Amino acid sequence: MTRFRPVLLGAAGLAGLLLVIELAPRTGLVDERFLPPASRILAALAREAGSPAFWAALGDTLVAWALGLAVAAGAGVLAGLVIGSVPALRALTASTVEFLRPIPSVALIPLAVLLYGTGLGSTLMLVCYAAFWQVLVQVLYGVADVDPVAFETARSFRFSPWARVRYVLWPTALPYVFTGVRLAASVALVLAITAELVIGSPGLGKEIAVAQASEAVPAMYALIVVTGLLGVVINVAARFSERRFLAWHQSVRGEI
Amino acid sequence: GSSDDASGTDGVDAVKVGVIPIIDVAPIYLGQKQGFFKSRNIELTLESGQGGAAIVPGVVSGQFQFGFSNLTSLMIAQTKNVPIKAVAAGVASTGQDGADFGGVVVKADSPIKTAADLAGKKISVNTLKNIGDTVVRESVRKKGGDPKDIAFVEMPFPNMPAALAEGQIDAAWVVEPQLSTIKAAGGRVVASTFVDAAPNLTVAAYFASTKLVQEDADLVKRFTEAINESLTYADAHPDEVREVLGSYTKIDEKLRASLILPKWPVEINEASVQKLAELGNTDGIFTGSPDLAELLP
Amino acid sequence: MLEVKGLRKVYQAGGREVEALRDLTFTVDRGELVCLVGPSGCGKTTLLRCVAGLLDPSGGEVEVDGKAVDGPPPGMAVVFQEYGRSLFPWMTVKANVELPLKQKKVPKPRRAELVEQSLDAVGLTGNADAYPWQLSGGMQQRVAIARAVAYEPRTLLMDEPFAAVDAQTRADLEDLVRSLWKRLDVTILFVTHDIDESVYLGQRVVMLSSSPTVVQDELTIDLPAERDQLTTRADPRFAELRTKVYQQIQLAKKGA
Amino acid sequence: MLEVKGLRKVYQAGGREVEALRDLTFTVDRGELVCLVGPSGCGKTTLLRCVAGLLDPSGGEVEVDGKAVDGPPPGMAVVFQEYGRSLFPWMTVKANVELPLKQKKVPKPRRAELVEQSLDAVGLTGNADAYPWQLSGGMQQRVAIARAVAYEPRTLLMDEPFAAVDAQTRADLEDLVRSLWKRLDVTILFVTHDIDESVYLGQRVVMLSSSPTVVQDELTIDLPAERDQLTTRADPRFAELRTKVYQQIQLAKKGA
Amino acid sequence: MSFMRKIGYAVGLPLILFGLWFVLSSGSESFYAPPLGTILTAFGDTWTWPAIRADVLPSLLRLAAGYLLAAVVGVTLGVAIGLDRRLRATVEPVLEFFRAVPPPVLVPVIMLFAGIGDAMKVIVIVFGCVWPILLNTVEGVRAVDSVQLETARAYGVTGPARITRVILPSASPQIAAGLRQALSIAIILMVISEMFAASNGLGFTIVQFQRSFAIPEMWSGIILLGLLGFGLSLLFRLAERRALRWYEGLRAAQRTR
Ligand SMILES: Nc1ncnc2c1ncn2[C@@H]1O[C@H](COP(=O)(O)OP(=O)(O)OP(=O)(O)O)[C@@H](O)[C@H]1O
Ligand SMILES: Nc1ncnc2c1ncn2[C@@H]1O[C@H](COP(=O)(O)OP(=O)(O)OP(=O)(O)O)[C@@H](O)[C@H]1O
Ligand SMILES: [Mg+2]
Ligand SMILES: [Mg+2]
Repeated sequence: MTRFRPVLLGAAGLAGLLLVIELAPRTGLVDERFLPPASRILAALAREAGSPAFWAALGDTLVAWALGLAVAAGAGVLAGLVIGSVPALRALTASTVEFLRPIPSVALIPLAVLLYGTGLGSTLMLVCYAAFWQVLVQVLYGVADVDPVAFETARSFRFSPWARVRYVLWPTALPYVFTGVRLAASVALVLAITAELVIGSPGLGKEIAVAQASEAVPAMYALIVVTGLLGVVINVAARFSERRFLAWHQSVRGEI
Repeated sequence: GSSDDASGTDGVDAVKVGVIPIIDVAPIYLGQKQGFFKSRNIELTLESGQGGAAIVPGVVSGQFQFGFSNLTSLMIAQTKNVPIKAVAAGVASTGQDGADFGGVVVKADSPIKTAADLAGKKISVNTLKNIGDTVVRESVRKKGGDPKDIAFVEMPFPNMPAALAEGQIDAAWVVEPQLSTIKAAGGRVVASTFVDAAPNLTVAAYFASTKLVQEDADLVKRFTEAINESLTYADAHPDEVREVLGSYTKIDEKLRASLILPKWPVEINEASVQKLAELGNTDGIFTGSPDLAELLP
Repeated sequence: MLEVKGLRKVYQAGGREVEALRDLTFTVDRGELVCLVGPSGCGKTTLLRCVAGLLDPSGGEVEVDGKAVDGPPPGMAVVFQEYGRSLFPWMTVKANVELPLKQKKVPKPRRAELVEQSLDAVGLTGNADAYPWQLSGGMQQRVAIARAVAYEPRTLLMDEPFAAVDAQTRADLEDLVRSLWKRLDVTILFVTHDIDESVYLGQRVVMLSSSPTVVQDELTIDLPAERDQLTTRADPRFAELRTKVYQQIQLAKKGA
Repeated sequence: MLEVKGLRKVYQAGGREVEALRDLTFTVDRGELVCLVGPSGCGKTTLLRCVAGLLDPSGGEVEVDGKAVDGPPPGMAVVFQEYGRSLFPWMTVKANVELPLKQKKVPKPRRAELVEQSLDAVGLTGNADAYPWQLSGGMQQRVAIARAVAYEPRTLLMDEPFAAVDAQTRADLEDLVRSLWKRLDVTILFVTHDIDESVYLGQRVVMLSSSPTVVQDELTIDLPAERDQLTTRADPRFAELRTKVYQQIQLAKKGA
Repeated sequence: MSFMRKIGYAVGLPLILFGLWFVLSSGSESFYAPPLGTILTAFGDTWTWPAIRADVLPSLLRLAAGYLLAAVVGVTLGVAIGLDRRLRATVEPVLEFFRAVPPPVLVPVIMLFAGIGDAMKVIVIVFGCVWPILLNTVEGVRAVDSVQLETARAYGVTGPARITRVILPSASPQIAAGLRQALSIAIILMVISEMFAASNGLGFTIVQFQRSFAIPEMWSGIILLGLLGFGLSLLFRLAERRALRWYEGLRAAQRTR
């Protein structure tokens, strides 16, 4: 497969989606008042792109996303490596982790507003809370996946605990971390937007809420498309760095 | 200014108000534009949240100085001892049957002709056990129907046009701009619920935390005055209201022109609030009886 | 000095109980080179893991330099039978060899020198920058050997380290091990299946019985210390010794 | 019949380009047993993978029974050099051996019989219900052999299949392979590092040069068809032949 | 590890944390953060058997349906995408697109097609929790050991057997990671789905409590969600232990010290 084939195929996939959204309302499959054809959504998107408010909102969302993700991923990886490599700690925290994980961020909104108001702070808190668990659980599974022979090699050469983590556990867990961060990246985006939607802190989510409340259906879909496209871009970036950092791994080297 | 943390150096108070980005709060945007707040040394920031989940905690915790909410919600909060107090009128019904800014709508070909036909039907409201279902029940009762078997379904206003068109609900209790959207698609208004509930019903109000009311009566007073001026101005200048809507919502121009605007009287109609409280009691949405003297200014 | 006293190991897993080692007692003196032979599945690897402090025995004791082993002792290198899995796939060959040296805090220039020398010695010059999974089986095994050699251990445990290399390379590596042993005065415990190899390499050959495993016999190899692939193997005493070992192993298998 | 014509394989990965096979041509007749010897890293495994249809050559062709290979031909069994990785760790030994038979739609009673016989033949009776990772290295390798034997293949490719077993077991397995070959008229291509083994087993020995690899020499083994560990190996002709092979391999290595 | 020791590990930290919460919140004046004592009283009063039957059971049923459906869809799709590079290149952007769209804004679209009944809620749950399963399956399938794959090919283990006997077991540890992630996400999505057009359910009740300022009751609902998550994770652990016995054995085989 040549280098650009995947890009072309991906573009074809997205074009297919566009076509479906164009045709479904046009053929009367859905009412076009509620799901307008792609062309009208794109027109609305173009209109949005012309307004500075849209770019400001996009910027706000991205800042909340990036900060939240960075904190969640950092904390998740750190906690995962520590908890994962100390069995007693793992046994001790397991129940608490499982208790906290299913608590929906949306249910914590009043608490977040109480603590941080409606600004960036509460959005960040919700984003971090939701994204943290995604990374943590992946890292825990990743650490458990370490090859015993590789681990014994490290032990027999008396690697320090830090070196064991750095040179053995971390590379083993890395593919899991990648999946975790990819999951967390979109969860962070989802939460950033949901928080803005509900709390009303500035950002794409708020714009969506306003569009919804205003019966501006194409504009609302245009904004949703923007969030989706953000997801696509984030994934491209993740895949790119995966090729770079996981070149040694079966999943990547198997494809050369 | 005298408010402790919100005061600026030059005696200007920075005030944050939590509002919902809907038509009801047009006056405060208009008043801001007209400088009614600035002239009273209030530096106004409007923050829009989606309903009470964010606004009430924001006000209680002092993140917002004021908030906007419907009266039933305020009364519910009051019965739960949430430390808040209404400080100014928010929005009121037009009082005209068939030409109010909210009501129950059905599809063009629906067999439902009057409110009485709503008995036993599936009706959407934006929040269950709140102002929507109580006023709908009252409309049905007034037309001689039995509201007991109505199945209320909770869904956000923006989703109602589609749900109604797809037949997922029999009728929708909506406000503008969804009301106009549905009517434009052939929908019929079968009940003007606010009108049925009470004459000139005050639907919503601005409120503050009791702490702020006690500790900074001056700020509250200035805010109330500014709001009142805004309300009066808005009531008198519907065209400017329609225009200011374009600044904080995305309602398109055509729709803006056809909206039915609510009334913005300065006074909270206490009798109507009393009626709302009674309706709430009848329908059992309060845990105790709300203390209106405590709640209203 | 390395002492194994009454060593016993029972594997218990999912209802299956295997007595891998019943009762092993033998000694390896400081600076001695002892070869260990025994039927497949008799517990050689298990024994090595116990000696390396990687596995808890079910009974008995292992002492290194008079101290009971309860973790990998310092200055020990192990060449694992699962050579493929004991190399870190996320590192180049060079990094794999260098890592234990880093852990040992060998200064950088010396490290580079050791890595180069040891890769040279196993015939892998020019493959330093390849990843282990880009190498053939025999080459991987030689990387594992190079890693142990570069480490300059005081105790060296090797588990069938030449199983995957061709006859000629094997002969070269045998000489490499002997020269290393002489140069650094290493204590070596060397597991092999090749009877000739055990006689050629060792000062002593310890023969294990088949499972349940005890020491079947020990044989001192009274060949001259200076050994040479051609002359030593042609020595009539060599033939005698290898026949003795062969007979014992036949006996061991029959005993099963 | 198996024909290898002008086979060439170049590995390309991450800037590293290795010409593993330069130009290989040889033939194995239907029902022939050919041994393949060559220095470590010369491309024996690569060759076997190409013959098995698991790897696309960069040039040249492999034909089995007159048809170009472009995927594993039916009725072929492979014993991989990486025996440990080629067993499925989620299946018991028995299930591992049985799976290919199921795929071949061998009826159940016959299957049970084949599994039992082959496990018996490699000396693993009693380990049928263990998981591969509960076995020693040599035992794992024998499971891989049992799997191939039970399959009753028409073509058998073996990549250093006895590397991890002791001398005695090795001799037994050699005889097992020869008896299987005679009984079922299998075409066998057998990679080994043990020169004696190649002479003892094969009808012909193909010697590969070191990298870049070509066929260094071929030698027909004119020993009687009835072979026996004691008499055959004592045959003076055996010694002659092994010396010849040895010399060629020396040459091959020097050429490098 | 003895049974008592296990119990000790499981409840130790939660007890400490709840104890801390109890002490720290005991004098709380804050309306939104009432004392834990109040919350626990509310818990007892709120989650009686009739309430559980009326609100928790329907939620659990939807949760189970959504989760199982997501597992099936995620694993099936994940295997297909993991195995076929071209398919992966084609559909990945589309999937990533949908993955980034917040469920709350997608619900209206789903309502267009699925109405406002239980089907809609189940779809919302599927839509939210399929992603970790899908992603992990794709990555697990991509990472299947090449020698194992070659063995399967060489021995004619192809077609369905290849998938069920080789690919799935080999990817199963990573699939398990995805399933575990999805479990708590499913609970979260259960709550979100009940914010729309619901009239019963645990999430619905919590949101109602929140809206009607019944804050201790709301917290009690959140605690119940946590307990639910914990309980389900125990069940999951049991199932995982069974299914991945080989894997844990393999990984623990030599890790004896
Ligand atoms: N993790 C384990 N769980 C259960 N049994 C095991 C385990 N590891 C090894 N065994 C058993 O212990 C016995 C000895 O195994 P060991 O690997 O020590 O043999 P070995 O002498 O190294 O054999 P080989 O020469 O074939 O490598 C075998 O019967 C094996 O089945
Ligand atoms: N996946 C790969 N990527 C790059 N190079 C490879 C790869 N596999 C093998 N090679 C290279 O191809 C050459 C031949 O390897 P191969 O495994 O065929 O050797 P071999 O004859 O089987 O050696 P051995 O006897 O040590 O097993 C080696 O130089 C090796 O480095
Ligand atoms: Mg072994
Ligand atoms: Mg090889």
